[in-house]
Amino acid sequence: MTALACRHVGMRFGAFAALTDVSLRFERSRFYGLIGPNGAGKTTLINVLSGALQPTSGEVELDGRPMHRASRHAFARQGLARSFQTSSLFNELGVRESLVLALQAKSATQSAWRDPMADARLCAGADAMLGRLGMRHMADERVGALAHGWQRLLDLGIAFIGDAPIVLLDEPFAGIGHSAIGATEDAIRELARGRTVVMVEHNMSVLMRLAEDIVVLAGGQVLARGTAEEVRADAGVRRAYLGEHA
Amino acid sequence: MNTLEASATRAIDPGGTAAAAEGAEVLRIEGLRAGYGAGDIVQGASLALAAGGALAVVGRNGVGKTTLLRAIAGQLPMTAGRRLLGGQDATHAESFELSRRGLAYIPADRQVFKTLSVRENLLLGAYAHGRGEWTKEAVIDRLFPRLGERYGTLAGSLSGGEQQMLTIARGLLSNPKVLLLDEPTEGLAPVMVDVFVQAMQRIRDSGVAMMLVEQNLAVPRKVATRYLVMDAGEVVWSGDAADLAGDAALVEKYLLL
Amino acid sequence: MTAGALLDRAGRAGLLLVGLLVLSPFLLRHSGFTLFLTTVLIWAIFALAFDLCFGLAGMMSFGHAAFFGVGAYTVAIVGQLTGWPFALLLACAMAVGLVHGLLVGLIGMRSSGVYFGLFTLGMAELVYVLFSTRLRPVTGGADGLSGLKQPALAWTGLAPDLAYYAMTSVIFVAVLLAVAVFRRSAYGRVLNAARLNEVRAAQLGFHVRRMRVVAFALSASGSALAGALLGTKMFYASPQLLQWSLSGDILMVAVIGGSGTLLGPVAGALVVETLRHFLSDQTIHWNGLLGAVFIAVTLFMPKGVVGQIPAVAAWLARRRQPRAHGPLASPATGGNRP
Amino acid sequence: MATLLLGLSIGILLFLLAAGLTLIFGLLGIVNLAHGSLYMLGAYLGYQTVQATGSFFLALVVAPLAVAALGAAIEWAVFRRIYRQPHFLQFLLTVGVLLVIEEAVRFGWGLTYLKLDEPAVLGGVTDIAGVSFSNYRLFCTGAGVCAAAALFWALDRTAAGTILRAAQENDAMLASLGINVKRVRTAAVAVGAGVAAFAGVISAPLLPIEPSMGMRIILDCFVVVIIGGLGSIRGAIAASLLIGMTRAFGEQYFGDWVQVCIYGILVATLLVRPQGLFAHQARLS
Amino acid sequence: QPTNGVPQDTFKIAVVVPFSGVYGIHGQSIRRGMEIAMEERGGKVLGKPLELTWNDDDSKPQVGVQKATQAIAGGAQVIFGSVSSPVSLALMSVAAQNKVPHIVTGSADDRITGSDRSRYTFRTANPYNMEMRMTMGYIEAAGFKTLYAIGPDVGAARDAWAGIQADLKRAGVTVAGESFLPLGTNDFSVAVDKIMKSAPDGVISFFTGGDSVTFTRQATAVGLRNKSKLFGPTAYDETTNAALGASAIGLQSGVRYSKEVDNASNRRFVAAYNRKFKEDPPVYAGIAYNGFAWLLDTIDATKSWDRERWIAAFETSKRPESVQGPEEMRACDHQAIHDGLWAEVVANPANPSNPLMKLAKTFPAARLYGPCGGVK
Ligand SMILES: Nc1ncnc2c1ncn2[C@@H]1O[C@H](COP(=O)(O)OP(=O)(O)OP(=O)(O)O)[C@@H](O)[C@H]1O
Ligand SMILES: Nc1ncnc2c1ncn2[C@@H]1O[C@H](COP(=O)(O)OP(=O)(O)OP(=O)(O)O)[C@@H](O)[C@H]1O
Ligand SMILES: [Mg+2]
Ligand SMILES: [Mg+2]
Repeated sequence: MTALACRHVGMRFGAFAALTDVSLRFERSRFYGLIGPNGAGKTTLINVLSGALQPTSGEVELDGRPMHRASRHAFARQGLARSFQTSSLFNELGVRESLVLALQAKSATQSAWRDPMADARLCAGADAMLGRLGMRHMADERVGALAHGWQRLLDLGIAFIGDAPIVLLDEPFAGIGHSAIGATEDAIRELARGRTVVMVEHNMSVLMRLAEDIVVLAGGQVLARGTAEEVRADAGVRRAYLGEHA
Repeated sequence: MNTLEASATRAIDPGGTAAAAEGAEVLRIEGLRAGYGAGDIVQGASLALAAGGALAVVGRNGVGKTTLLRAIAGQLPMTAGRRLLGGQDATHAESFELSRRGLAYIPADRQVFKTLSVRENLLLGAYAHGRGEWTKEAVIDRLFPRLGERYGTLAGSLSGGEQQMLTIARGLLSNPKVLLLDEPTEGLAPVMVDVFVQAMQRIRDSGVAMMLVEQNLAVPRKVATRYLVMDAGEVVWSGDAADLAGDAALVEKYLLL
Repeated sequence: MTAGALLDRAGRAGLLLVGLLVLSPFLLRHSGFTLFLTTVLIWAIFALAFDLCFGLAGMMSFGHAAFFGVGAYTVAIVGQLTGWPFALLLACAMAVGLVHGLLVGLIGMRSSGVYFGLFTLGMAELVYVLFSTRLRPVTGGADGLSGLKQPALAWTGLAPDLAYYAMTSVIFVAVLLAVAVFRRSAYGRVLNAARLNEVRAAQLGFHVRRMRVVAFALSASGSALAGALLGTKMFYASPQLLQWSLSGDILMVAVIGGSGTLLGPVAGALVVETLRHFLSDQTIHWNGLLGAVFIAVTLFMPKGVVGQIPAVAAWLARRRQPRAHGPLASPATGGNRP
Repeated sequence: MATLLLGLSIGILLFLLAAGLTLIFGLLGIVNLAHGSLYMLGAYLGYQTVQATGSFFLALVVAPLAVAALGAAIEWAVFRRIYRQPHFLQFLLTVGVLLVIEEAVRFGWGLTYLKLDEPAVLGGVTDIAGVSFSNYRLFCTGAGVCAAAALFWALDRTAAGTILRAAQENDAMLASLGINVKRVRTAAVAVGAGVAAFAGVISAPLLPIEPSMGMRIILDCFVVVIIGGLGSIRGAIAASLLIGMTRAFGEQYFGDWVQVCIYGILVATLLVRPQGLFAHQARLS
Repeated sequence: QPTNGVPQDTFKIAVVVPFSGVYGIHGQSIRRGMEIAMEERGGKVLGKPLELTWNDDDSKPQVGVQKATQAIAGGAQVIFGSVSSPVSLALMSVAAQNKVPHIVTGSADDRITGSDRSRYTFRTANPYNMEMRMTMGYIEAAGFKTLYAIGPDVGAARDAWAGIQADLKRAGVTVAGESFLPLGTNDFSVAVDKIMKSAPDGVISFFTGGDSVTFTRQATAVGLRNKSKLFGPTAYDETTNAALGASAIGLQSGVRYSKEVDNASNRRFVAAYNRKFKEDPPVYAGIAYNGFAWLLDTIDATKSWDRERWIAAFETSKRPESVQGPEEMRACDHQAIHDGLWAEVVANPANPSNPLMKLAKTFPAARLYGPCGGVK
């Protein structure tokens, strides 16, 4: 079953074409990798797929439903969550508070007039996520005061906490310390179970381990797609993207 | 070799670096302390950089690497300690003076001027400095042709990797004697990392001193001549790359799981 | 005791102080003081309402005077036409403020930040110009409408000024409670988060724009209520109540008190009114002194009167419990990047 | 034709009044509510210079320089601490500065109206296309055009504009590129204050000099700056002319609705282009 | 708040006038005029020292009400003020609510002693409609055939202009045009151009103070005054003369007070003012002095602390020799009746850059005031 699809999507910024005729289908419960050179249009594609940008041509379908001109919150309400390449956080809030907020977005039972921070269930949910990310001791820190790496992890946690069936991740490993990569990888693998995940990543070893399918973008177009081995073997991909890392 | 040593060697490969001959000392930091208001984060760091040397600063997330770099660059006030640049005291110099005296800072969070074009960002990088090896043309031709393609675009609409390139390019345009780099390869595609590493090797060999914070340990493996390990705001170890790789316990404690 | 616990205590102490303040005119029974506190409370209601939009939802508004003034005009005009009881007039003013705010909010939602603020300024000036010139048959033009009727409160058995104060203070307490609940509610917290990062809040599934329009309309309604109370108390609805300088005044009240906090706007109203009152009695050069105070506030207490409390609490905590924390334990605010 | 000319001259005078405000906003991101009081101070110092020396043209140089120095001092003493603070604090601060300057003037010169006459060489009247313009008025128009050209040159042909826009975004990083941000900012405030004072001296012969003259122009200035786009000189010129024309044609043909019209234009502009006619469009996603 | 009729240690009066802002300049004159009146009476009334509180109303009704209420709570027996009509109208409500006499000297709005009149409020200075009748008298005397009206876009000016249309028609004066400009206009070039093109004999200006100066300067600069005469009900006074300099000569305006009113009390007042402040009393000093002196004398004569008796006495009092000429209070609307004063600006040999307001004509009171109903 297709969870997310785009057909003939084009995205122009003035004269510059960031995406040209991109058609992709992402099936339920699979883990996709999205790679490509800098400026290939990966983040732009994520933006289009999450309602952050309206494509200049083509359409996006979420769970079989066309999302023409829908905005971010409509995508989110339809069960799509995402992380950001440069952490996008609530700097003045606390760490736990941020996660509670994200969790609350999905819980319809929550009355609009109750204090979510006084809701034990929400707080427990947030703490569980913090535990998984190894950040429990920072629950009360101010987000803006976290070191870069921790902010990246929190960004990831916010994307996953609402149990959205579709999650788009934009370079989740960037800025994660060498020592924390293994743990983060495990956490993502765990959290991704049963969901559709599309992950942009430049860390090839991690990506090859996590992704079942890989899509390669270059110059705003799909250059190749296939399994890790197929992609690694592709000469065009080696030239444009991997270099000696193949 | 046991597994621990093996992984330590994998992390810190002493063989990869063509350790260049180091020249005169250009930057010295003594007992630096700095923080964000309540209590110091970095507690008494000391280090020295020589021309042609490359010092890699490593440590887990949140140990204070960025804080150390920012304090050296004058972006964060030092609460204690001394800073000498080219042998002369520069403890109280403001950040613009430090830059004019040859110290360039390339921040981790990019900090491009988003509402300015690529061209204007580069212009500002070169504005206060005389011409040298690195000019706008040289940076674009030799390092990042992609920036040339996006020359008139606002920096804020560049892709993550492109912004990273712009940050590096902008820093190089001051033709610095000391280069402070905070996670410069974050967000760069693998081919670009190669280009960058080669450029850094050349820059280092041309006699520039550099200090490099990196999470992608493949990069310092190819560039660094010396290592500095941080933990909880303190320098817990510093020395040659080869020595670090040999000290498996140390690597495990501070760098691995 | 930790700084956090002290902070909570400071909040409770603040509420206690506000309570005492509200009750004091009944004890003192000095009509000058009663009137002074009536205006303070009316300004506090206005500031609370204003800060709902400004401090909580992060919507710049340079045009709140329009809602305030229209509230005063509503009781004046409707009161003249109908002779309805005062409570109904207040409800009318709030309803008109709500609709007015909804209108401005909906039309202006295309822009954000300072541009939204400028838009509200433009809309408010439009109202000002219309009220002071073209709508003269209804609004009295530049001279305004005089002779607003005071509510009949004789049944309370209190002197007229004290009775009016009692009514104002009840309304104030109700508004304060409503705002307190709203700020801590899920709705309020999302608004606050969207102020910090609109993109992420929207990406979490919140309809940020709609929520903001609602907050703006509520804020406008509260402002109209305050305007109605002040107009009635002062017997007058004048175009000065609609003017941009009044929008500036309320912004300053919120900032000086500490915008984005519950008690900040109340503290601001108290401080600014006291200063104005005190200084203008002392010297005809009071405007300059007020200016000096403004400068001092920006330089030395950028987070306002209430914003000083954490610093004081932290200082107290440090005095009470030296070296409880390692220096790395809790880096406080700070950081000098924009 | 006659109305067109009148609109043009109103517009250019308006631009002159607003130029200092748009300059300081564009360069420093500060909504300088004290702009009007700098303008007023310019008029008073111009008056004082003419009292002392009898030369209007000298006043046209001396008063702006003096106010520029004051501007630099204010920047040094207070502004520089608030660039990183949110907009509303700058608002509070500049209101404070405004009140203090006005009070100082009230204290120093009293409340009475003072008078500054145009220089004798600029007396007389010239008829153009059936409209009588006083020669002084023509001089003002010329000065406005020159000021526009100079500001345009300063911002477009030098790096100052770029530097200051960058400084608004991230002054710490800019300093780390070797640029002495503080000095550039002090200079910018000084220039903005000087331009405001210049407008004050030049409009003094058209008005009574009095302490509230600054407050009278500030809203007009804001209308120009908002319609033109915060901080854009080009936009300020366009907006001044637009308002000038609206006034001229409006008073000619629908006098009672001029003011409503002007705020209508303001609101409409913000609706169609929220950042004004010529703002630097930041295409950020 | 002292109960009515009980003697106090001091006699407190709340003065509510603007000391800052656009009208601040008048507040100062008012204070000076009142000080002279006070000194003349040895600083006492009913044998008790006068204690005046000077309250800055900032020209805002809300502020004025607050200050007045506060002062009454502090024991003030009388409210005195203000300049801006909205403030005075708002003060009327305070006075009525607290049953405290209220004296208006500076506000001309017709409502004060017209539709909004109150038992507690007295006005000793001109209402607009009286000033307009006087202006009409000037128009007829000057023999203008065509007239252009200019003024601020406020109700009072438009009403005043509308009010004399019938009279103009009767006098055979044609209206060449009218411009009512938004408050705060600084650039009058379009209006001036329109006036130039319609070339009227006279231009009636409803501006006052700074606006009046701005309009006049800009009109003079393009030579408008070579063709047309500029005048207005209250367009010019000593302060505008100072700002216009020699170019003011020839302007005509109604004035509410003149130092040239020829009687003993005015001579005494002018001399005292000259002595104390080294200048001639401006209009606002004169009218404040007049109202205040009248009030104090009336109260003193009652020998009582009963405010209702002061009101009764004031309602019927006459001042055959006040600084504004012979005056009497009209009981029916609490409006003082006196002659209208009209002045022309003439050269000042002593100081050419500061010309003088010269009393040009006096209009007898009988023709200036309309009828009135009773007190509401
Ligand atoms: N708003 C915009 N205006 C103009 N150009 C844009 C805009 N957004 C993106 N671009 C351009 O589109 C191209 C693709 O950007 P995108 O962010 O999608 O790249 P990416 O594949 O994510 O690269 P990276 O790996 O470096 O993050 C870039 O060249 C960028 O400059
Ligand atoms: N702006 C700030 N305000 C307060 N505390 C901060 C701020 N920035 C960082 N810190 C704190 O300082 C400590 C060190 O942070 P720093 O950014 O120097 O770490 P780092 O070693 O660079 O980490 P990373 O590898 O994740 O970038 C962290 O505990 C963090 O919480
Ligand atoms: Mg990207
Ligand atoms: Mg870091």
